[in-house]
Amino acid sequence: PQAFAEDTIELGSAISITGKYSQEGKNAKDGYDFAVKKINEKGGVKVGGKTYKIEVKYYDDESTPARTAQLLERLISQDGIKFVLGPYGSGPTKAAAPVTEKYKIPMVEAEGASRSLFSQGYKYIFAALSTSEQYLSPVVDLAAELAQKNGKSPSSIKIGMAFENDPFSLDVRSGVMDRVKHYKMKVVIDDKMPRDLSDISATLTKVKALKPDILLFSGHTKGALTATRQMSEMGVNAKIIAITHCESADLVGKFGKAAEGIMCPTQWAETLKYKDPLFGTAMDFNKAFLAAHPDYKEVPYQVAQASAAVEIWADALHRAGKLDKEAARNALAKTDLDTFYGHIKFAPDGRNLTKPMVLRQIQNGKYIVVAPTKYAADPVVYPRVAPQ
Amino acid sequence: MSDTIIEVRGVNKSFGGVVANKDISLTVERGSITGLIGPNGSGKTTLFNSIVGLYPIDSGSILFEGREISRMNVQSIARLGLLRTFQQTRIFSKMDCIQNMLVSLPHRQSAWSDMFRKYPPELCDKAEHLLEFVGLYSKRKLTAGSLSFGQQKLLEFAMALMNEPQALLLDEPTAGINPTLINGLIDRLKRANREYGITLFVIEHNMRVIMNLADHIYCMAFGQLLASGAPADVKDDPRVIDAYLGAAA
Amino acid sequence: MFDNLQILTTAPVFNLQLLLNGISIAAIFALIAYGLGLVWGVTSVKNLSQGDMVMMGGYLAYLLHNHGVHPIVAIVPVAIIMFAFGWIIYRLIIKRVIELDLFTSLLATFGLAIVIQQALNLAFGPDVRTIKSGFGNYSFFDGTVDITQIRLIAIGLCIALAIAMVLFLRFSRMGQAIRATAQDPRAARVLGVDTDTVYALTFSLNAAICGAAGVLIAMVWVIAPFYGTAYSIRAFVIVTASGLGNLPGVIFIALALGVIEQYSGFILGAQFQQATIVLLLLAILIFRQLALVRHRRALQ
Amino acid sequence: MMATGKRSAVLHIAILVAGLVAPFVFPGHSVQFAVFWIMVLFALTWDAMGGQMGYNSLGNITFFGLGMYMCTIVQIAIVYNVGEYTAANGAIDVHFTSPQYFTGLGLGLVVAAIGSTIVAAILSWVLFGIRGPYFAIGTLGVAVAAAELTAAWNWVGGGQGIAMPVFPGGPGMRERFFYFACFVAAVLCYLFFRWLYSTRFCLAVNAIRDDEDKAEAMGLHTRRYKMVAWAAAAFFLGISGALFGNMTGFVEPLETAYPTLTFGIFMIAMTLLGGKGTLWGPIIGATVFYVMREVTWTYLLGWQYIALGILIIVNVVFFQQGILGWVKARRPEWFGVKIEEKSGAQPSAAAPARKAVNA
Amino acid sequence: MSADPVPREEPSVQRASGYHEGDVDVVLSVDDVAREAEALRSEIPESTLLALARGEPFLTIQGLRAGYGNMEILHGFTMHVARGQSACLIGPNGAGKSTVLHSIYGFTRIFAGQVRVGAPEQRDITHLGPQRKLREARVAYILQDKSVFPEMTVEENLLMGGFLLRSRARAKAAAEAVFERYPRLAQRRRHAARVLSGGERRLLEISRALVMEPDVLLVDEPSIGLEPRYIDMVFEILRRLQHEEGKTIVMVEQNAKKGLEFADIGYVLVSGQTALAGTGQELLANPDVGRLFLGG
Ligand SMILES: Nc1ncnc2c1ncn2[C@@H]1O[C@H](COP(=O)(O)OP(=O)(O)OP(=O)(O)O)[C@@H](O)[C@H]1O
Ligand SMILES: Nc1ncnc2c1ncn2[C@@H]1O[C@H](COP(=O)(O)OP(=O)(O)OP(=O)(O)O)[C@@H](O)[C@H]1O
Ligand SMILES: [Mg+2]
Ligand SMILES: [Mg+2]
Repeated sequence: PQAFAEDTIELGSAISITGKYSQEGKNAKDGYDFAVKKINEKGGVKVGGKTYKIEVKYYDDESTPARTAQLLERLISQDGIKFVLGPYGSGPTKAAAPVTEKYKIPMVEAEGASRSLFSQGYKYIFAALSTSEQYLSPVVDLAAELAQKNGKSPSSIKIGMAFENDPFSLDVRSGVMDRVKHYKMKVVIDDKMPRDLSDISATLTKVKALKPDILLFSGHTKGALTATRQMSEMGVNAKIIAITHCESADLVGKFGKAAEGIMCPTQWAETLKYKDPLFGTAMDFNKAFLAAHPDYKEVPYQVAQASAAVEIWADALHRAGKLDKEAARNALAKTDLDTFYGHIKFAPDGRNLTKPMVLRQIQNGKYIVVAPTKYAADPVVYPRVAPQ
Repeated sequence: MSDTIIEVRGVNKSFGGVVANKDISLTVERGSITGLIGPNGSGKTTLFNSIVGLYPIDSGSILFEGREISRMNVQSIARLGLLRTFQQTRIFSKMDCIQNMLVSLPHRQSAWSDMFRKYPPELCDKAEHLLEFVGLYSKRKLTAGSLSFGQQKLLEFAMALMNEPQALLLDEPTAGINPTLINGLIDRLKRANREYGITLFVIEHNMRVIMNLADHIYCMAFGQLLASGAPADVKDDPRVIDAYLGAAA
Repeated sequence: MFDNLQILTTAPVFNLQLLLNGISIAAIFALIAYGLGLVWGVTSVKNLSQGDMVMMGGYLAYLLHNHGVHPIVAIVPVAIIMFAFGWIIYRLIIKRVIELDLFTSLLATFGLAIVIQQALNLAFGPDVRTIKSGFGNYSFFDGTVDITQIRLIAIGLCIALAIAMVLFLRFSRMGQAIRATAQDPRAARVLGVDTDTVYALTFSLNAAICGAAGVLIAMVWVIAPFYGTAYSIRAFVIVTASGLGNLPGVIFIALALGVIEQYSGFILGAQFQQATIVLLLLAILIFRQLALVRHRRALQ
Repeated sequence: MMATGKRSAVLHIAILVAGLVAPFVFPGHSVQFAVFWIMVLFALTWDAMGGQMGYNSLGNITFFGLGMYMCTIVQIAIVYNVGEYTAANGAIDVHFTSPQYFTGLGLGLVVAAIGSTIVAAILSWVLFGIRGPYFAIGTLGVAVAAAELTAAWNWVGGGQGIAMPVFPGGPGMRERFFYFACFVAAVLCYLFFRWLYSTRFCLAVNAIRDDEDKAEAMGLHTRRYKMVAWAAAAFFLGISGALFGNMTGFVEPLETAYPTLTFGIFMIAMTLLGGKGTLWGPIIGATVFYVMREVTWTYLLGWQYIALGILIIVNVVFFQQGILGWVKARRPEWFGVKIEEKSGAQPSAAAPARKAVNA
Repeated sequence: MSADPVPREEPSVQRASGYHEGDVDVVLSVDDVAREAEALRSEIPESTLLALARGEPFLTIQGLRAGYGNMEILHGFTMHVARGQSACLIGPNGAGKSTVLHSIYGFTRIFAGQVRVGAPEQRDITHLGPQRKLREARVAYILQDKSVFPEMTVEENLLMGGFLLRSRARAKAAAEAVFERYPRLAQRRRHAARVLSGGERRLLEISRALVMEPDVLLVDEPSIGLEPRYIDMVFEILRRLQHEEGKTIVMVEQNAKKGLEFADIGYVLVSGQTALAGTGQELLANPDVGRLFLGG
């Protein structure tokens, strides 16, 4: 049943408004809304000669996959949504994909990075972002490169890592493990953090004892905060320390010098040279968003990719020329779009292969892109110097 | 001579430093009504608790129908047909009187499958009959928790009868019951003893009750057995008078 | 796993680090558990919103911190505000569910927990927050063992509060009333104890304790609207394992769990920390049950 | 139970018909309806222990999760090697033919139901010595331990979870299939407990609730009753978990399989809302709760939990006996309760005429 | 058996009166008692009741209708007791005796009627909450079932009796006096109350009233579960409270003979209404009372 006004296109999303991913969920939702506002301000989307405004119908999935699945059923079968924006997180997205697949409803998702999403033969899922195994594997490559530069064999490198026991972080881990095996590095610590743990001092004590060269953490915002704070409190350091979700945890704002030298993988950085007609350059997007949302100090990449997802939808619907889910899917599959977020072109399994992950390092309180080398703005500081 | 149904041999029980039962030996004859008296705190309730398996005893042995029961648990002992009532009345307070009676069915040979059977009408009749017997018929549909203290005591007694025990240990059955009703209760107890052949072992402080009820009395004091014998003898035993019946301090 | 065990024997100094961490964690948990046990013992209300009141305390400190109040100083106003909050909650909700059966109060406070969480979420956003205490570290053995001053302060505060509570309960008139109410509210009422005030006071006192713990947590770890539950659960574990009305028990169990948690994290890996704790709880409960079978309470 | 014979027959038929036609009348709501029946099942099974027997468990959700994982493993194991399937993290291009799918599901349901029952029976030996709040926390401990251990167990995917086999057949089919599966499970559960409460079992567990020591002293086989009550709850919970896992399509330990703080608590909230210790109370409670939840959650985005929290508080503060208890206190005659004689007995001269009593 | 050191019929052997003795020939069912009591009942004019209280009531219960939930147990109960007087309520089980005490203390639902205390002006305390009864109306209540604080020592339990007293020293002194008089409690002074036997507990509960200093004392079945000598001891305490300290006592007692011997006035309660009222002696002498309520 078509319950909305004639000249709007309604997208639907189940997103984490409450529950443990509500921070990231909020980032994603703000990103969606920002893009929707921008598109509507510029007149909307032209589909088959008619201009439509975009609207998003949200439900709160409470950060639980089971709820996401139910809600998507509801969006599709009750609310008649034909175009879906993804939920936040790999778990919820994994739960969402079978539903959209079943109903043959295309979903553009920007917040579910798990590699396994794209190996099930799903045809209706399209991901704007890079998959999660690419989050921290560049760190391992970088470490190998630096070791070689210093005349050491990469296999002499000892790695310590602690990942939250959830689909996303475990995916990050398997990406890392692939590279580690490739270089024959030695993993000395391999802990999985329970989801409601707010103390990792036991793991850090092991770090003190075993002195790994590289330390890797992934545990969403809470994990980033806890790891950074406790490392500084316990005087833990390593040559390279890399943590996911630095930006949404606002490590610089919260810990200042203690966060110096930490490396943070990101899907996107405002210093990158991407641009599109809607938002302008990455830096323009950054400025515009911060102006609209003074409560943000940095723009987390979750925001940027969410906005990009809406942009992708607008583009695909425009090209499809009609508001039909099958046509939309086919248009999505043919997407070849430059955005402020990076280039978007989907592989047959729905992954976006054209946009790389980048690695930033906190230098003097700024996130500086240091790898891959071709994007690097500044050289990496290596080894990390323990902040005083 | 009639045979022994409960035999207590050299039972000792202490709680930390407090010796509650010290080398108690006594026997209860089958079919008799035996009384147990003694000052407050002399260990009567403790002895009952030990007999029915609530406390592990420190040493000694307890035989029921010739079978050692001092290592058995409460439920198995109850299923052997040795039942007790409580000094502080205990009934199933949110269930009505009839239901209280029905759960008190003997569980002696109940098999697993019995729990899925229904209650046959004979049993309901029997329950009502027993309630009438103790004078609670008109209250049969009230929740047991709303009965007065004395009524609860009567209900507990009826429940014990429903269970058809071999022997019944009663801990102060008449405390809090109206004196005239006590007469009735004694009558019921005697009839239960006579008609159903239930052996009774009764703790009482009310001499009127014990004198009119018991065939044989044991008196305890300070955790030890002090005297025993026919009611009249015990009543006049100077040691009993000294320890129990004597002048107020 | 055995490698990790080996570290502890070859470099025993790491035991010290684990112990220090365990104790400082345990101190805060003991505080929260103690408040829970107090309310549980006196009012028989099992407060599932315990952890959320802790978070609330943390957020209040955060708010004050943003207005330039040092978090350690903030403990006092936060405790006072939380005391008042406890009083209001008592009047509104707890008063009506007190002395009802176990689950009524459990559920009422669960409802309260949800409301607090969501209210915090609406007021402060879902963001994870933390307060910088501005205190430094102590470092021993050439940096192998570190402990922050704030953790030491937390330990000290917990000890001081525990002593104060014991003295209060034992010697003050109100303490006497609280103890009497805990043992037999009806009898206390008949002797002229205003049990309603006792309940209100106990609940508010607990809220104040939670508030203080929240301030410490905001300085030692992180706070977020939805993180209270973990603290509630841990507090319940401690109180359940130690048995009611048993302050030394609470402290001992909290310490034991804190230290064991550290060791299990070190030896088995972080993913087993939580499981170790709950399995230990089950073991304690079952062991106590076995002991209880032998010493059944007197049934008169 | 609720009303006299005829009225109750009408009620039953009405519910049955409503249940049968619902997915056809509102096809879009099938999944919600299916979850509703699961909620009814939750409340009924929780009440068997918490309401009727007085053993308030916080950990019944354990069997839901166990059922879910057992069924999942069976479903996968009949086609793939489970370890490889999970280690590949979905990288195997899963494909289940219809016969494979349904054999797996059928077998999985049986294993889930029986497996959960067996685990419950074993756990009951360990747990039923503990009483009161200690029992509640102990069972919560079991649920948390189950979740944590599953999350640490790589063979079943650990924290990463398992993607369920995809249902063969068109879009509407899957929902309808699982709707009816859940409906049947709930109805069977209702019928089972309805029958169970009409037997001696009911009075016995009530007695345990009122005074377990006394029940023991009367010689009741308390352990048997407790075990049966828990095993029965586990049986149905196992089935519901198995169905729910397949409905969700993605199984993961903490949020899908052992959601202690959501479903685990909802069971209790629903039962108390309707009125515990009655057959219809849990059903009414589940209905009101679920409808409230869905409504608040549609119209009060982001505030739905506040509404839920307030609902729970209002429930326990003002309707302490639950909805059914509240009605019963006001309108006892609807429940066939007659206050026969006034207190203090005004006896008729003749011996009281005995009426047939049905227990 | 060893020889008796004391000759059997020695007159110096004084026995505790306890529960009394006697035969049990009168056997009446509950229904019989109720029916016959009903027949006994006559309208008792208010003036008679007032006269029993010497015309100057200190505690007055007027037309009390009270019960639990929707069930009314007391149907218009009236009672007057003068200052320093003692009254005893007897009656069959379930008559509502405890309910009267409960109602005075505010534990029941009161549909109509008043409870007043004080002389010469009386204060209406019908709706004063239980926790304020002792504080504001100086009415103390000794409950029928256990009310000691199990984890506190015997001494602390006694001192709790003085919770409302302004000076602790006074409570202490009163407690010392109790210990002096009752060595059985003095021996247990530092023991937790939970290890006391039933009788010792009852003694503790009742002697706690000595520390409380109330004006009116409500006692529910003081002699329940006590050995004969304790019963005498308890009544001795009550006697002291009444005659030496001038307390007003309302007692419920199933040990009716003892109760009526002790009390100045007696009320016989049947089915929530007063069937008979008179002085204790009058009632004791009444053959119907004897047959129906004293066990013959
Ligand atoms: N569980 C227990 N722990 C410690 N002491 C106990 C316990 N149970 C009983 N006692 C002590 O054992 C002694 C005997 O108690 P018991 O209850 O057997 O006395 P009793 O003869 O039944 O007295 P009464 O006539 O007053 O009921 C008492 O001193 C009592 O304090
Ligand atoms: N809490 C209650 N709820 C409902 N009814 C009650 C409650 N307590 C007592 N009753 C009813 O009130 C009536 C009077 O009870 P009460 O306890 O006053 O009797 P009593 O005279 O003290 O008897 P006893 O001598 O047996 O203690 C009884 O019939 C009982 O069923
Ligand atoms: Mg005794
Ligand atoms: Mg009474």
